[in-house]
Amino acid sequence: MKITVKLFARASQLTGASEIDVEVDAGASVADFREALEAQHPELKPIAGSLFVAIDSEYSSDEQVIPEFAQIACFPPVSGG
Amino acid sequence: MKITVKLFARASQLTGASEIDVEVDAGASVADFREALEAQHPELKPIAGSLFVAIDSEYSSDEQVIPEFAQIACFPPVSGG
Amino acid sequence: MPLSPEDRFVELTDQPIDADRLTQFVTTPLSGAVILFLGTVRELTHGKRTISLDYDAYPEMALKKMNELVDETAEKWPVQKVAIVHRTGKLELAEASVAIALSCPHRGDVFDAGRFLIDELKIRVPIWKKENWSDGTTEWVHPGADAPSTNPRTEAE
Amino acid sequence: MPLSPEDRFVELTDQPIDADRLTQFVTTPLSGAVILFLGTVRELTHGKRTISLDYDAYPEMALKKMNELVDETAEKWPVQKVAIVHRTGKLELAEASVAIALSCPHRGDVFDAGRFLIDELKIRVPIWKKENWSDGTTEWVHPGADAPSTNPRTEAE
Repeated sequence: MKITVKLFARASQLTGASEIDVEVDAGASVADFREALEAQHPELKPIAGSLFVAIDSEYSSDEQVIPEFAQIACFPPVSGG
Repeated sequence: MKITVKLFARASQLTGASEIDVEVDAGASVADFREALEAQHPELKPIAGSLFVAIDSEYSSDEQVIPEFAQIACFPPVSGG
Repeated sequence: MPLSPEDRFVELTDQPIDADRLTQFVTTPLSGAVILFLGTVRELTHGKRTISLDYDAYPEMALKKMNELVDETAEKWPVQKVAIVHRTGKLELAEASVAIALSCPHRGDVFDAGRFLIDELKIRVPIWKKENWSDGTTEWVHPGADAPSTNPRTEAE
Repeated sequence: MPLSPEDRFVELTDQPIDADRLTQFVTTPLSGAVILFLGTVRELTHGKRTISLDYDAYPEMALKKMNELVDETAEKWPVQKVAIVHRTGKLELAEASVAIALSCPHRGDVFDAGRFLIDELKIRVPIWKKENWSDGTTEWVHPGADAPSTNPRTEAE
Protein backbone atom coordinates (compact mmCIF):
# COMPACT_ATOMS: atom_id res chain seq x y z
CA MET A 1 0.00 0.00 0.00
CA LYS A 2 1.04 3.58 -0.61
CA ILE A 3 1.58 5.76 2.44
CA THR A 4 1.64 9.55 2.23
CA VAL A 5 4.15 10.85 4.77
CA LYS A 6 4.37 14.39 6.14
CA LEU A 7 7.92 15.68 6.53
CA PHE A 8 9.21 18.55 8.64
CA ALA A 9 12.34 20.63 9.16
CA ARG A 10 15.52 18.99 7.81
CA ALA A 11 13.59 15.95 6.55
CA SER A 12 11.53 18.26 4.38
CA GLN A 13 14.64 20.22 3.38
CA LEU A 14 16.57 17.09 2.28
CA THR A 15 13.72 15.78 0.09
CA GLY A 16 12.56 19.20 -1.08
CA ALA A 17 9.00 18.18 -0.22
CA SER A 18 6.57 18.53 2.68
CA GLU A 19 4.94 15.21 1.75
CA ILE A 20 6.33 12.07 0.09
CA ASP A 21 4.91 8.68 -0.82
CA VAL A 22 6.32 5.42 0.55
CA GLU A 23 5.24 2.00 -0.73
CA VAL A 24 4.99 -0.75 1.93
CA ASP A 25 3.32 -4.16 2.18
CA ALA A 26 -0.03 -4.28 3.98
CA GLY A 27 0.60 -5.10 7.64
CA ALA A 28 4.03 -3.46 7.58
CA SER A 29 5.49 -2.47 10.94
CA VAL A 30 7.11 0.87 11.69
CA ALA A 31 10.50 -0.90 11.35
CA ASP A 32 9.49 -2.15 7.88
CA PHE A 33 8.33 1.36 7.01
CA ARG A 34 11.70 2.83 8.07
CA GLU A 35 13.51 0.39 5.74
CA ALA A 36 11.20 1.23 2.85
CA LEU A 37 11.55 4.96 3.51
CA GLU A 38 15.35 4.82 3.40
CA ALA A 39 15.38 2.63 0.27
CA GLN A 40 12.86 4.73 -1.64
CA HIS A 41 14.17 8.13 -0.45
CA PRO A 42 17.94 7.75 -0.08
CA GLU A 43 18.28 11.54 0.28
CA LEU A 44 17.04 11.02 3.89
CA LYS A 45 19.99 8.72 4.73
CA PRO A 46 21.99 11.38 6.66
CA ILE A 47 19.22 11.64 9.29
CA ALA A 48 17.34 8.35 8.80
CA GLY A 49 18.49 6.89 12.13
CA SER A 50 17.29 9.87 14.12
CA LEU A 51 13.86 10.25 12.47
CA PHE A 52 10.75 9.90 14.57
CA VAL A 53 7.74 8.23 13.01
CA ALA A 54 4.43 9.61 14.28
CA ILE A 55 1.13 7.79 13.70
CA ASP A 56 -1.96 10.00 14.11
CA SER A 57 0.02 12.60 16.12
CA GLU A 58 1.52 10.01 18.50
CA TYR A 59 5.12 8.80 18.79
CA SER A 60 5.31 5.20 17.52
CA SER A 61 7.40 2.16 18.42
CA ASP A 62 9.18 0.00 15.82
CA GLU A 63 6.88 -3.01 16.42
CA GLN A 64 3.66 -1.11 15.77
CA VAL A 65 1.77 -1.97 12.57
CA ILE A 66 1.07 0.97 10.28
CA PRO A 67 -2.73 1.37 10.11
CA GLU A 68 -4.23 1.80 6.66
CA PHE A 69 -5.82 5.24 7.00
CA ALA A 70 -3.57 6.85 9.57
CA GLN A 71 -1.73 10.16 9.26
CA ILE A 72 1.99 9.35 9.16
CA ALA A 73 4.69 11.95 9.81
CA CYS A 74 8.49 11.74 9.91
CA PHE A 75 10.72 14.29 11.58
CA PRO A 76 14.14 14.72 13.20
CA PRO A 77 14.61 15.61 16.91
CA VAL A 78 12.54 18.62 17.95
CA SER A 79 14.02 22.02 18.84
CA GLY A 80 11.10 24.21 19.80
CA GLY A 81 10.94 26.48 22.84
CA MET B 1 21.02 60.07 74.92
CA LYS B 2 17.59 60.14 73.32
CA ILE B 3 17.05 57.88 70.32
CA THR B 4 14.17 58.41 67.91
CA VAL B 5 13.02 55.00 66.69
CA LYS B 6 10.94 54.29 63.60
CA LEU B 7 8.29 51.61 64.08
CA PHE B 8 6.44 49.53 61.49
CA ALA B 9 3.49 47.18 61.18
CA ARG B 10 2.41 45.62 64.49
CA ALA B 11 5.06 47.55 66.43
CA SER B 12 3.53 50.77 65.18
CA GLN B 13 0.02 49.45 65.80
CA LEU B 14 0.79 48.50 69.45
CA THR B 15 2.28 51.89 70.31
CA GLY B 16 -0.09 53.89 68.12
CA ALA B 17 2.94 55.76 66.75
CA SER B 18 5.25 55.54 63.74
CA GLU B 19 8.11 56.99 65.81
CA ILE B 20 8.91 56.78 69.50
CA ASP B 21 11.72 58.06 71.70
CA VAL B 22 13.94 55.78 73.80
CA GLU B 23 16.43 57.07 76.37
CA VAL B 24 19.72 55.12 76.60
CA ASP B 25 23.19 55.78 78.04
CA ALA B 26 25.85 56.91 75.59
CA GLY B 27 27.71 53.82 74.32
CA ALA B 28 24.68 51.60 74.80
CA SER B 29 24.65 48.34 72.84
CA VAL B 30 21.70 47.04 70.87
CA ALA B 31 21.01 44.66 73.79
CA ASP B 32 20.94 47.64 76.19
CA PHE B 33 18.65 49.45 73.78
CA ARG B 34 16.25 46.47 73.67
CA GLU B 35 16.02 46.52 77.49
CA ALA B 36 15.37 50.25 77.55
CA LEU B 37 12.78 49.95 74.80
CA GLU B 38 10.80 47.29 76.64
CA ALA B 39 11.00 49.19 79.96
CA GLN B 40 9.97 52.53 78.47
CA HIS B 41 7.35 51.14 76.06
CA PRO B 42 5.77 48.13 77.81
CA GLU B 43 3.01 48.04 75.16
CA LEU B 44 5.64 46.41 72.89
CA LYS B 45 6.12 43.47 75.28
CA PRO B 46 3.97 40.99 73.27
CA ILE B 47 6.40 41.18 70.34
CA ALA B 48 9.57 42.50 72.01
CA GLY B 49 11.48 39.23 71.60
CA SER B 50 10.84 39.04 67.89
CA LEU B 51 11.67 42.67 67.05
CA PHE B 52 14.51 43.42 64.68
CA VAL B 53 16.64 46.48 65.35
CA ALA B 54 17.95 48.12 62.20
CA ILE B 55 20.75 50.67 62.29
CA ASP B 56 20.98 52.85 59.18
CA SER B 57 18.95 50.35 57.15
CA GLU B 58 21.07 47.36 58.21
CA TYR B 59 20.16 44.44 60.49
CA SER B 60 22.10 44.79 63.75
CA SER B 61 23.58 42.34 66.25
CA ASP B 62 23.06 42.61 70.02
CA GLU B 63 26.71 43.51 70.69
CA GLN B 64 26.78 46.46 68.30
CA VAL B 65 27.00 49.92 69.87
CA ILE B 66 24.24 52.34 68.88
CA PRO B 67 25.91 55.20 66.99
CA GLU B 68 24.91 58.72 68.00
CA PHE B 69 23.41 60.00 64.74
CA ALA B 70 22.15 56.79 63.18
CA GLN B 71 18.62 56.06 61.94
CA ILE B 72 17.19 53.38 64.23
CA ALA B 73 14.16 51.27 63.30
CA CYS B 74 12.32 48.45 65.08
CA PHE B 75 10.02 45.98 63.38
CA PRO B 76 8.59 42.47 63.69
CA PRO B 77 9.33 39.67 61.16
CA VAL B 78 8.73 40.74 57.57
CA SER B 79 5.89 39.43 55.39
CA GLY B 80 6.29 41.11 52.03
CA GLY B 81 6.10 39.40 48.68
CA MET C 1 -7.24 17.96 39.20
CA PRO C 2 -8.13 17.98 35.47
CA LEU C 3 -8.02 21.48 34.04
CA SER C 4 -11.21 22.56 32.28
CA PRO C 5 -11.12 24.06 28.76
CA GLU C 6 -11.83 27.57 30.08
CA ASP C 7 -8.80 27.39 32.41
CA ARG C 8 -6.32 26.59 29.63
CA PHE C 9 -5.16 28.46 26.54
CA VAL C 10 -2.99 26.50 24.07
CA GLU C 11 -2.09 28.02 20.72
CA LEU C 12 0.30 28.11 17.78
CA THR C 13 0.53 31.50 16.12
CA ASP C 14 2.49 33.20 13.36
CA GLN C 15 1.87 36.59 15.02
CA PRO C 16 3.92 38.20 17.84
CA ILE C 17 2.94 36.68 21.19
CA ASP C 18 1.01 39.02 23.49
CA ALA C 19 2.60 37.83 26.73
CA ASP C 20 0.71 40.28 28.91
CA ARG C 21 -2.61 38.82 27.76
CA LEU C 22 -1.39 35.39 28.95
CA THR C 23 -0.31 36.75 32.34
CA GLN C 24 -3.73 38.34 32.76
CA PHE C 25 -5.49 35.17 31.60
CA VAL C 26 -3.92 33.06 34.35
CA THR C 27 -4.31 35.61 37.17
CA THR C 28 -7.20 34.74 39.52
CA PRO C 29 -8.13 35.46 43.17
CA LEU C 30 -7.69 31.71 43.80
CA SER C 31 -3.96 32.05 43.16
CA GLY C 32 -1.20 33.70 45.11
CA ALA C 33 1.52 33.22 42.52
CA VAL C 34 1.80 33.71 38.77
CA ILE C 35 4.73 32.89 36.53
CA LEU C 36 5.41 33.88 32.95
CA PHE C 37 8.30 32.28 31.06
CA LEU C 38 9.43 33.56 27.67
CA GLY C 39 11.90 31.87 25.36
CA THR C 40 13.38 34.71 23.31
CA VAL C 41 15.60 34.84 20.22
CA ARG C 42 19.19 35.18 21.42
CA GLU C 43 21.78 36.78 19.19
CA LEU C 44 24.83 34.72 20.21
CA THR C 45 25.15 30.92 20.36
CA HIS C 46 28.64 29.50 20.95
CA GLY C 47 30.09 32.69 19.46
CA LYS C 48 27.99 32.52 16.26
CA ARG C 49 25.64 35.39 15.46
CA THR C 50 21.97 34.80 14.69
CA ILE C 51 20.11 37.14 12.30
CA SER C 52 16.69 35.52 12.68
CA LEU C 53 15.06 32.15 13.34
CA ASP C 54 12.42 30.24 11.41
CA TYR C 55 10.11 27.96 13.38
CA ASP C 56 8.29 25.08 11.72
CA ALA C 57 5.62 23.03 13.51
CA TYR C 58 3.52 19.92 12.94
CA PRO C 59 0.39 21.73 14.11
CA GLU C 60 -2.03 18.87 14.94
CA MET C 61 0.55 16.92 16.91
CA ALA C 62 2.11 20.01 18.53
CA LEU C 63 -1.26 21.13 19.91
CA LYS C 64 -2.06 17.59 21.07
CA LYS C 65 1.28 17.33 22.90
CA MET C 66 0.95 20.81 24.40
CA ASN C 67 -2.45 19.89 25.79
CA GLU C 68 -1.06 16.62 27.17
CA LEU C 69 1.63 18.64 28.94
CA VAL C 70 -1.05 20.85 30.48
CA ASP C 71 -2.88 17.73 31.69
CA GLU C 72 0.24 16.23 33.24
CA THR C 73 1.16 19.54 34.89
CA ALA C 74 -2.32 19.82 36.43
CA GLU C 75 -1.94 16.28 37.80
CA LYS C 76 1.39 17.08 39.47
CA TRP C 77 0.74 20.60 40.79
CA PRO C 78 -2.31 22.56 42.01
CA VAL C 79 -2.39 24.66 38.85
CA GLN C 80 -5.37 26.99 38.47
CA LYS C 81 -4.87 28.30 34.96
CA VAL C 82 -2.29 27.66 32.22
CA ALA C 83 -1.44 29.27 28.90
CA ILE C 84 1.09 27.96 26.38
CA VAL C 85 1.66 29.74 23.09
CA HIS C 86 4.35 28.86 20.55
CA ARG C 87 5.26 31.08 17.63
CA THR C 88 5.83 29.80 14.08
CA GLY C 89 7.44 31.42 11.05
CA LYS C 90 10.24 34.01 11.04
CA LEU C 91 11.32 35.62 14.33
CA GLU C 92 13.64 38.58 14.83
CA LEU C 93 16.12 39.00 17.70
CA ALA C 94 14.55 39.33 21.20
CA GLU C 95 11.13 38.20 20.00
CA ALA C 96 9.42 35.48 22.05
CA SER C 97 9.27 32.05 20.41
CA VAL C 98 7.36 30.51 23.31
CA ALA C 99 5.37 31.84 26.26
CA ILE C 100 4.21 29.80 29.25
CA ALA C 101 2.05 31.37 31.95
CA LEU C 102 0.42 29.66 34.91
CA SER C 103 -0.96 30.27 38.37
CA CYS C 104 -0.98 28.30 41.64
CA PRO C 105 -1.94 29.09 45.24
CA HIS C 106 1.75 29.14 46.34
CA ARG C 107 4.98 30.28 44.73
CA GLY C 108 7.05 27.10 44.89
CA ASP C 109 4.59 25.32 42.62
CA VAL C 110 4.58 27.92 39.85
CA PHE C 111 8.37 27.68 39.54
CA ASP C 112 8.35 23.86 39.50
CA ALA C 113 5.39 23.56 37.14
CA GLY C 114 6.75 26.25 34.79
CA ARG C 115 10.12 24.56 34.63
CA PHE C 116 8.47 21.19 33.91
CA LEU C 117 6.37 22.66 31.10
CA ILE C 118 9.24 24.31 29.22
CA ASP C 119 11.63 21.37 29.75
CA GLU C 120 9.09 18.84 28.45
CA LEU C 121 7.93 21.09 25.62
CA LYS C 122 11.50 21.11 24.34
CA ILE C 123 11.59 17.30 24.37
CA ARG C 124 8.16 16.28 23.12
CA VAL C 125 6.44 18.97 21.10
CA PRO C 126 7.11 18.68 17.35
CA ILE C 127 8.41 22.16 16.58
CA TRP C 128 11.78 22.93 15.01
CA LYS C 129 13.92 26.00 14.60
CA LYS C 130 16.20 26.98 11.76
CA GLU C 131 19.12 29.28 12.52
CA ASN C 132 19.74 32.02 9.98
CA TRP C 133 23.37 32.84 10.78
CA SER C 134 25.06 36.17 10.12
CA ASP C 135 27.45 34.48 7.63
CA GLY C 136 24.48 33.77 5.32
CA THR C 137 24.24 30.05 6.12
CA THR C 138 21.12 28.41 7.55
CA GLU C 139 20.84 25.35 9.77
CA TRP C 140 17.93 23.29 11.10
CA VAL C 141 18.57 22.56 14.78
CA HIS C 142 18.09 18.89 15.64
CA PRO C 143 19.62 18.04 19.04
CA GLY C 144 21.12 14.55 18.98
CA ALA C 145 20.33 14.02 15.30
CA ASP C 146 23.43 11.82 15.02
CA ALA C 147 21.99 9.26 17.44
CA PRO C 148 19.12 6.83 16.80
CA SER C 149 15.73 8.28 17.78
CA THR C 150 14.27 7.35 21.16
CA ASN C 151 10.69 8.40 21.79
CA PRO C 152 10.10 11.01 24.46
CA ARG C 153 8.85 9.36 27.63
CA THR C 154 5.27 10.16 28.47
CA GLU C 155 3.25 9.59 31.62
CA ALA C 156 1.31 6.81 29.92
CA GLU C 157 4.40 4.61 29.65
CA MET D 1 29.22 40.30 36.98
CA PRO D 2 28.02 43.50 38.70
CA LEU D 3 24.79 44.77 37.17
CA SER D 4 24.94 48.39 36.02
CA PRO D 5 22.23 50.89 37.06
CA GLU D 6 20.67 50.85 33.57
CA ASP D 7 20.23 47.06 33.72
CA ARG D 8 18.24 47.11 36.97
CA PHE D 9 14.91 48.58 37.98
CA VAL D 10 14.06 48.53 41.71
CA GLU D 11 11.00 50.35 42.99
CA LEU D 12 8.35 50.66 45.69
CA THR D 13 5.05 52.01 44.41
CA ASP D 14 1.54 52.67 45.70
CA GLN D 15 0.17 52.34 42.15
CA PRO D 16 -0.82 49.09 40.34
CA ILE D 17 2.29 47.33 39.03
CA ASP D 18 2.66 47.39 35.24
CA ALA D 19 4.11 43.88 34.91
CA ASP D 20 4.32 44.00 31.13
CA ARG D 21 6.62 47.01 31.30
CA LEU D 22 8.97 44.97 33.52
CA THR D 23 8.94 42.02 31.13
CA GLN D 24 9.80 44.34 28.28
CA PHE D 25 12.50 46.07 30.33
CA VAL D 26 14.42 42.84 30.91
CA THR D 27 14.06 41.44 27.36
CA THR D 28 17.25 41.82 25.33
CA PRO D 29 18.87 40.07 22.33
CA LEU D 30 21.61 38.92 24.75
CA SER D 31 19.10 36.72 26.54
CA GLY D 32 17.32 33.56 25.51
CA ALA D 33 15.05 33.34 28.55
CA VAL D 34 12.88 35.77 30.49
CA ILE D 35 10.91 35.11 33.63
CA LEU D 36 8.24 37.19 35.33
CA PHE D 37 7.00 36.24 38.78
CA LEU D 38 3.97 37.89 40.35
CA GLY D 39 2.84 37.52 43.93
CA THR D 40 -0.91 38.17 43.83
CA VAL D 41 -3.56 38.71 46.51
CA ARG D 42 -5.19 35.34 47.20
CA GLU D 43 -8.72 35.20 48.54
CA LEU D 44 -8.41 32.10 50.74
CA THR D 45 -5.76 31.36 53.39
CA HIS D 46 -6.33 28.31 55.60
CA GLY D 47 -10.07 28.62 54.93
CA LYS D 48 -10.25 32.31 55.92
CA ARG D 49 -11.43 34.85 53.35
CA THR D 50 -9.39 37.95 52.56
CA ILE D 51 -11.15 41.16 51.51
CA SER D 52 -7.99 43.20 50.87
CA LEU D 53 -4.39 43.55 52.05
CA ASP D 54 -2.48 46.57 53.29
CA TYR D 55 1.27 46.64 52.69
CA ASP D 56 3.58 48.78 54.81
CA ALA D 57 7.27 49.24 53.99
CA TYR D 58 10.38 50.78 55.50
CA PRO D 59 11.27 52.44 52.19
CA GLU D 60 14.99 53.30 52.59
CA MET D 61 15.88 49.88 53.96
CA ALA D 62 13.54 47.98 51.61
CA LEU D 63 15.15 49.58 48.55
CA LYS D 64 18.63 48.97 49.94
CA LYS D 65 17.86 45.29 50.58
CA MET D 66 16.18 44.85 47.18
CA ASN D 67 19.29 46.26 45.50
CA GLU D 68 21.51 43.96 47.57
CA LEU D 69 19.42 41.02 46.37
CA VAL D 70 19.94 42.13 42.78
CA ASP D 71 23.71 42.30 43.42
CA GLU D 72 23.80 38.82 44.94
CA THR D 73 21.69 37.38 42.13
CA ALA D 74 24.01 38.85 39.52
CA GLU D 75 26.97 37.25 41.33
CA LYS D 76 25.37 33.80 41.30
CA TRP D 77 23.76 33.73 37.84
CA PRO D 78 24.52 35.30 34.44
CA VAL D 79 21.65 37.76 34.78
CA GLN D 80 21.39 40.39 32.07
CA LYS D 81 18.62 42.60 33.39
CA VAL D 82 16.48 42.56 36.55
CA ALA D 83 13.39 44.39 37.73
CA ILE D 84 11.86 44.17 41.22
CA VAL D 85 8.81 46.22 42.14
CA HIS D 86 6.88 45.93 45.40
CA ARG D 87 3.50 47.52 45.95
CA THR D 88 2.53 49.42 49.12
CA GLY D 89 -0.86 50.52 50.46
CA LYS D 90 -4.20 48.79 49.94
CA LEU D 91 -4.47 45.91 47.44
CA GLU D 92 -7.61 44.22 46.16
CA LEU D 93 -7.95 40.51 45.34
CA ALA D 94 -5.80 39.27 42.41
CA GLU D 95 -3.69 42.44 42.33
CA ALA D 96 0.08 41.96 42.26
CA SER D 97 1.90 42.82 45.48
CA VAL D 98 5.32 42.04 44.03
CA ALA D 99 6.73 41.60 40.54
CA ILE D 100 10.15 40.16 39.70
CA ALA D 101 11.38 40.03 36.11
CA LEU D 102 14.80 38.98 34.87
CA SER D 103 16.63 37.65 31.85
CA CYS D 104 19.53 35.21 31.32
CA PRO D 105 21.07 33.51 28.28
CA HIS D 106 19.56 30.11 29.26
CA ARG D 107 16.30 28.99 30.83
CA GLY D 108 17.57 27.07 33.86
CA ASP D 109 19.15 30.21 35.28
CA VAL D 110 16.04 32.40 35.08
CA PHE D 111 14.06 29.87 37.11
CA ASP D 112 16.78 29.49 39.75
CA ALA D 113 17.52 33.22 39.98
CA GLY D 114 13.82 34.14 40.08
CA ARG D 115 13.18 31.65 42.86
CA PHE D 116 16.14 32.97 44.84
CA LEU D 117 14.96 36.57 44.51
CA ILE D 118 11.40 35.99 45.73
CA ASP D 119 12.47 33.59 48.51
CA GLU D 120 15.07 36.03 49.86
CA LEU D 121 12.82 39.05 49.42
CA LYS D 122 10.33 37.37 51.74
CA ILE D 123 13.03 36.87 54.36
CA ARG D 124 15.03 40.09 54.25
CA VAL D 125 13.14 42.99 52.79
CA PRO D 126 11.32 45.08 55.44
CA ILE D 127 7.78 45.03 54.07
CA TRP D 128 4.72 43.80 55.97
CA LYS D 129 1.20 42.85 55.04
CA LYS D 130 -1.98 43.29 57.03
CA GLU D 131 -4.87 40.92 56.32
CA ASN D 132 -8.30 42.51 56.19
CA TRP D 133 -10.45 39.43 56.79
CA SER D 134 -14.06 39.02 55.66
CA ASP D 135 -15.21 38.87 59.31
CA GLY D 136 -14.15 42.49 59.79
CA THR D 137 -10.98 41.74 61.77
CA THR D 138 -7.50 42.81 60.68
CA GLU D 139 -4.16 41.17 61.38
CA TRP D 140 -0.55 42.11 60.72
CA VAL D 141 1.27 39.04 59.38
CA HIS D 142 4.55 38.39 61.20
CA PRO D 143 5.86 34.87 60.53
CA GLY D 144 7.56 33.46 63.63
CA ALA D 145 6.74 36.52 65.76
CA ASP D 146 6.55 34.25 68.80
CA ALA D 147 10.25 33.34 68.54
CA PRO D 148 13.24 35.59 69.27
CA SER D 149 14.41 37.48 66.19
CA THR D 150 17.35 36.10 64.24
CA ASN D 151 18.79 38.35 61.57
CA PRO D 152 18.40 37.20 57.98
CA ARG D 153 21.68 35.76 56.73
CA THR D 154 23.40 37.83 54.10
CA GLU D 155 26.29 37.06 51.78
CA ALA D 156 28.56 39.29 53.83
CA GLU D 157 28.36 36.97 56.82
